Amino acid sequence: MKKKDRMHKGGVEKFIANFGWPRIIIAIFLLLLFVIAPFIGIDVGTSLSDMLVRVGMNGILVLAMVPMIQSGCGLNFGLPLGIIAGLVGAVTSMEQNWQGLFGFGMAVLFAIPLAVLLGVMYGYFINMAKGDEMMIGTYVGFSVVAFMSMMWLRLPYRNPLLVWGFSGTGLRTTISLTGFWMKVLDNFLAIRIGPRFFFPTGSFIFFALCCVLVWAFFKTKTGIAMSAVGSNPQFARAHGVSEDRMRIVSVVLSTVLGAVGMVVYEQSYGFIQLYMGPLYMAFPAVAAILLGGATINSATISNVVIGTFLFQGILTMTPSVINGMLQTDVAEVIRILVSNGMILYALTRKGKGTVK
Amino acid sequence: MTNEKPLLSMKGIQKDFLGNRVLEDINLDLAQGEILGLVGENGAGKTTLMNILFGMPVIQQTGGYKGTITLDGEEVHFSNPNDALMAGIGMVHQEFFLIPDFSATENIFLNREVTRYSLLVEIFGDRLRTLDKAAMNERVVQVIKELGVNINPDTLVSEMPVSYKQFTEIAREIDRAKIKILVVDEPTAVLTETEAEALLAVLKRLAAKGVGIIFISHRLHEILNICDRIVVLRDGKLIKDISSGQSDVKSIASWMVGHEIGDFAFHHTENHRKTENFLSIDHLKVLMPGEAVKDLCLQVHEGEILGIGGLAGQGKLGIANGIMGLFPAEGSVTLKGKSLKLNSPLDAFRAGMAFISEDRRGIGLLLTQSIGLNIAFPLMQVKGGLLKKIAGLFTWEDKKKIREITSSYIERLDIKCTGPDQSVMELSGGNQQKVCVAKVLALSPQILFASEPTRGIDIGAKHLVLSVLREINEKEGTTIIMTSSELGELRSICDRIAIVNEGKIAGILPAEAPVEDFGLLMLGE
Amino acid sequence: MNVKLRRNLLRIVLCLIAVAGGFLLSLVGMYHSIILDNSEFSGAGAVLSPLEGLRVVSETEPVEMSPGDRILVSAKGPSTTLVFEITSPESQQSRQISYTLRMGLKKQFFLSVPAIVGGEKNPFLAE
Amino acid sequence: MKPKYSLKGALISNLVPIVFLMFAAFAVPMSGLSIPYLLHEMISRLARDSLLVLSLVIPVLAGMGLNFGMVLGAMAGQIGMVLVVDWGLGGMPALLVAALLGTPISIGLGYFCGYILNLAKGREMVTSYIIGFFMNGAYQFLLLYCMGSIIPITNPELLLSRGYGIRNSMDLPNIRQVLDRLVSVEVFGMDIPILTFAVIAVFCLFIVWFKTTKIGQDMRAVGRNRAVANGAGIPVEKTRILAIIISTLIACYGQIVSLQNLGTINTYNSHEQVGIFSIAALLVGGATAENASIANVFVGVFLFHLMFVVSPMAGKNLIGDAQLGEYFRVFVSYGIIAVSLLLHAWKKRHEMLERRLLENEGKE
Repeated sequence: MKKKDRMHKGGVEKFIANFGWPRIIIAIFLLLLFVIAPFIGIDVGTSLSDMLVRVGMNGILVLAMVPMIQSGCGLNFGLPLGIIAGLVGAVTSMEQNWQGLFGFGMAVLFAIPLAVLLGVMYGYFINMAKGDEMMIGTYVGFSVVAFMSMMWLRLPYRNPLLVWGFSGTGLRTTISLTGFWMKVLDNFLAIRIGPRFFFPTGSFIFFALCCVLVWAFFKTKTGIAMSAVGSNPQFARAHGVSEDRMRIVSVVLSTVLGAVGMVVYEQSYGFIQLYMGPLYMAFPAVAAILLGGATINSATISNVVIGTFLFQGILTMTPSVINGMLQTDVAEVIRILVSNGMILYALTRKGKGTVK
Repeated sequence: MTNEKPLLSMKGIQKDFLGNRVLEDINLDLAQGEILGLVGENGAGKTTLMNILFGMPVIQQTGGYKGTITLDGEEVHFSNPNDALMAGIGMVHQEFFLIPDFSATENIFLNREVTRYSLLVEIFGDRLRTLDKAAMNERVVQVIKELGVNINPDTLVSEMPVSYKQFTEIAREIDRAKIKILVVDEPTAVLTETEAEALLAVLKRLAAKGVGIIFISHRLHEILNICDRIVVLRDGKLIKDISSGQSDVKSIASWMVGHEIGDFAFHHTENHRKTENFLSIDHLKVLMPGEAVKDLCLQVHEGEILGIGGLAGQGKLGIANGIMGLFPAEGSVTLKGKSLKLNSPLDAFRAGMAFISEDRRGIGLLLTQSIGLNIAFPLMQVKGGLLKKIAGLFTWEDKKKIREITSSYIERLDIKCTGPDQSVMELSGGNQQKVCVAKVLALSPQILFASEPTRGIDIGAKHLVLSVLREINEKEGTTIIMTSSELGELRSICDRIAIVNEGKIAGILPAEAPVEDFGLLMLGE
Repeated sequence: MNVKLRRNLLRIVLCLIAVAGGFLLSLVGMYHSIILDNSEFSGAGAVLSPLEGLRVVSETEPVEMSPGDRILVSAKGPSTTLVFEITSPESQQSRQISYTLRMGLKKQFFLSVPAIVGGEKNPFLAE
Repeated sequence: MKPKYSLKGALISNLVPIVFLMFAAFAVPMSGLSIPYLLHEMISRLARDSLLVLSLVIPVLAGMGLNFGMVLGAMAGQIGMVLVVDWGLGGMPALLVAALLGTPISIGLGYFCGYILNLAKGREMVTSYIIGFFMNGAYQFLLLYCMGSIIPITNPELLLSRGYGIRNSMDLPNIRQVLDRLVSVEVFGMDIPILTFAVIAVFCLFIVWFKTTKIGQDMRAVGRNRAVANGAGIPVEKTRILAIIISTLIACYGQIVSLQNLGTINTYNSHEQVGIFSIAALLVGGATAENASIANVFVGVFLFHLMFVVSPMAGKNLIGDAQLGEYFRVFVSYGIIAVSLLLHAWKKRHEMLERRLLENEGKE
């Protein structure tokens, strides 16, 4: 009897899983928000550009989830490692007072080798802890953020725009990118319609480029082997693919994408937040890809794109609409409930979500 | 045998499983104090019969069974194992149903603990009764004494020798209030000889107390030694029900194996190149759980089809899995005089070997991926085939070539599908197996290990798979090492058949050898 | 009696005891603020003038109240006893008057001291 | 075969506490803090946090790993406290009423958490961690938007200036250390809160006793081997939910004890760190996700807080930067969890391989 119940439940869940109702509900909800918005005095143009800017800003961070999910390492809660690399890249480029696209490019260039290094280390940890990747990832990420907090205080950066004025050492908590490479990508070939609508073309091109690169990677020999490791490690091993190596490669890839994504995020955000700032940055990215329909062990580029649009859409629209309607600022609460609710939903999905 | 009413009587038991008849008209009686030996090859229906007796949920889920079971003169129909336990039927599992970190007492009383009243019971319910360790220990000591063995009730199961674990299981079963029937499934498989003897003595003692025992084993001399009566099952039918005094090892073996020969004529290839020492396996040890290979030596000739047979659990599957690097292996494997690096699937592939796994869905296929990718994957990863360079930088999958090659195999093997892009998950078992075959054909190996290539697939697919194997053996000279539990199938396709018993080669016979000889080798007699 | 019934009854009783206990504890543990006012009181026909030489001695440190003063004292529990000491300026004789206030679960009280001392039945003031 | 007790084995199994002890031995003199001061701090912190850490023991027993969902209990405790403060209760009755209020809330939240964890078997830790975050959203919604609007709050001092929602922090003048001070003994100038320790002892005894009950035994069985337990007819899922409910309840009481010791509530932060710190403390005490004893709790709280108190000062004296020490202790709390989880996962894999080898040999 009990078993039957469970089976029955499994069937319903499977149906819902395939149908992806959270995605549908949230898409309808988002649409509804856009419909309501003009009636309560919210400008749709501004909201739309807000959303687009945020998509360009966060897209690559969400993309950084894909390689690790595909190789069976689960959700990349260790994203802060990539983020740290991105921060170091950015700060190093700024230390030299490099500006514009060049400064941005150099930041990316500095970030990548560090991301590779951190990724390899993280990959070894992940391989040590098969089955517990997500928990380990979270805490390895947290530890590295805390460790880097000590480093920010000590690293020999000297540029007065970056360090605390009175002591001359120790990087500031928040560093403005004004005068360096603030919004260089966003403004690149940007389209402006009317006073309010703004389309960050450069960021989108860059995001699209990264998506294409990742997509292409999964068509190569290594990429195919990586997916095989994720979907059936035994199969991969039986065909001479080293599971551990593939997992490390995927972690490195995820971390590098995280680093690049962070630099893109910074240029669009206009500020660099050091110290404990990056601590929880993995969570929105994780939530976004899950919202896009990914599961713990399968993710596609379309999941990334759809997820980023939906998640960022919700984040921009809900607070302003609810604010407009109730004069209450519930943005934070909604962000917490939506993103963690999404992650919980993915973790409790049966069958498909099982990591062995 | 007495003329009283039997303790247990199963009449006309029939069971269909997904359209296959796995049990047909089984009639079986068990008297009080009788030890009944139940023998049969794997897949003969022993397990299904016992599952029916126990009311295992799997039976209900697959459509129930026909026939009646009478226990103590009353017709019973168990819908779950708990009912069977309550009615006094106990089972000692082949795999221990014990918690390693618990003591003997704790395991014996798992969820049947002797408890004492505590006040909090009134508020929070009976689960807050406290354990009465002393009473439990006392009872355990008594039960153990009854068994005539010497187990300290406080010993952790994880620290016990294997036989003691077995005794613990038996102790648990007989401590249940009114045990009438005890089913022991291959209890001696994991025991040393002295341990086994002790166990048999315990069973005899239990039988003397009036418990009816169904004893399942492959060790025929044990069966002959301990059982009053022997029942032989083959292919779901009851072949023989005979008192043990009237039978001997040889006749039981032949009843078990039967005389049926598959639909194939004997395979006689005259064109063996017969290169001696083409592939020589020396002192191979494979740590494959449940199919361990222990110090096995085997010579394979070039161009032959060598069959590997034997009962389940004896290690026949371990050979291919070990050589192909899927499970940790030791020893030496030499191919044409060159030593093969063990524990490395890639090296095995590069040496020209390929493998059709017995675990089709687990190891053989990427279920969620397309047929094309499944067929192309080994070729791509092992030989770097089906790839193209883009701008001289990236090696990319060659979609066009993959489609071509997949289509050709779909045609050649008659894979029923919507096209190369259909996901393997959606195919039937037989067609999945054909994909596995296509996968290895694409590699054009020198040596092909085929483990249970026809298990669980329909007749049509079976024929096709076997004829493809024979075809590549004849036309391309591929040496095939085929492992199968079906002796008939092996005899129909192989040149020679090696029988594995307890992790070693028990003997190699030509396919035409009499069936009894194979049976005896399988049973290690 | 059936075991299940007995236990369920017991459980219900315990739950009730817990609720009642919570209520009692709330009575015992609640802090109330009492505002004492020493100004002219006009109630039920009589007009009582503020008291001279008034001290509230029930507090840990006695507080002196001049006419027109208002002080806030806090008290815990279901009831409290306020003790006033009135020293007549002429005779320097002092008398003590104690007043027991039943507070229940009400949090604030506004009392007129002249009314209490004058034995008024309803010494409560409206805010 | 008898288990071997060797010095090496003892050292290895207690590696984490030993490393922390060594660290403390180095950092205590560096910090320049006096031993009496540290001792006083430690006693106060043991009284404050032991109960919270103790709440983690039962889920470990049931094989559910470290229950990050204990923050749900902390939230329940805090909701109880907020209401009690609003009603103007003080003293011991206030604590008891808060506990009474927290009890049903904890049971509800614990049931919810346990139910979800049953859907995510094998991933309990990360799931309970996310449940903590998720419920934190619900908690904020409740306190920030519902209290004072839907749920009546009479005391305007508790509310934000906008008229609803609880303030970020509130003082507990009538509740501050009432439990600690009710019965306390002065030893060498230090107040030892006897009653608080008595409460903690009662819960320790409860856990010890609990292990000897039928349900405790069932929990151990479920924790060791779910399949066998299920086969033996133990209601596995129900047992697991119960383990989480008990954990949530103890965490609720623990948070109440901890808040009375602190004397203030940081409405939106107090509970957040509780999970991380408690788990780190338990791990520092030498526990793992599979094994936790009461001794681990106390050793852990002591060492973890010693490190916590000492490291900023040590950092300042060593490098001249207190901020660095501040970050160092954050690093250590996260790092210790990461390393323990890593070691644990690694050990689990090795044990599995070893078992496989043993099984094979057994058959030979």
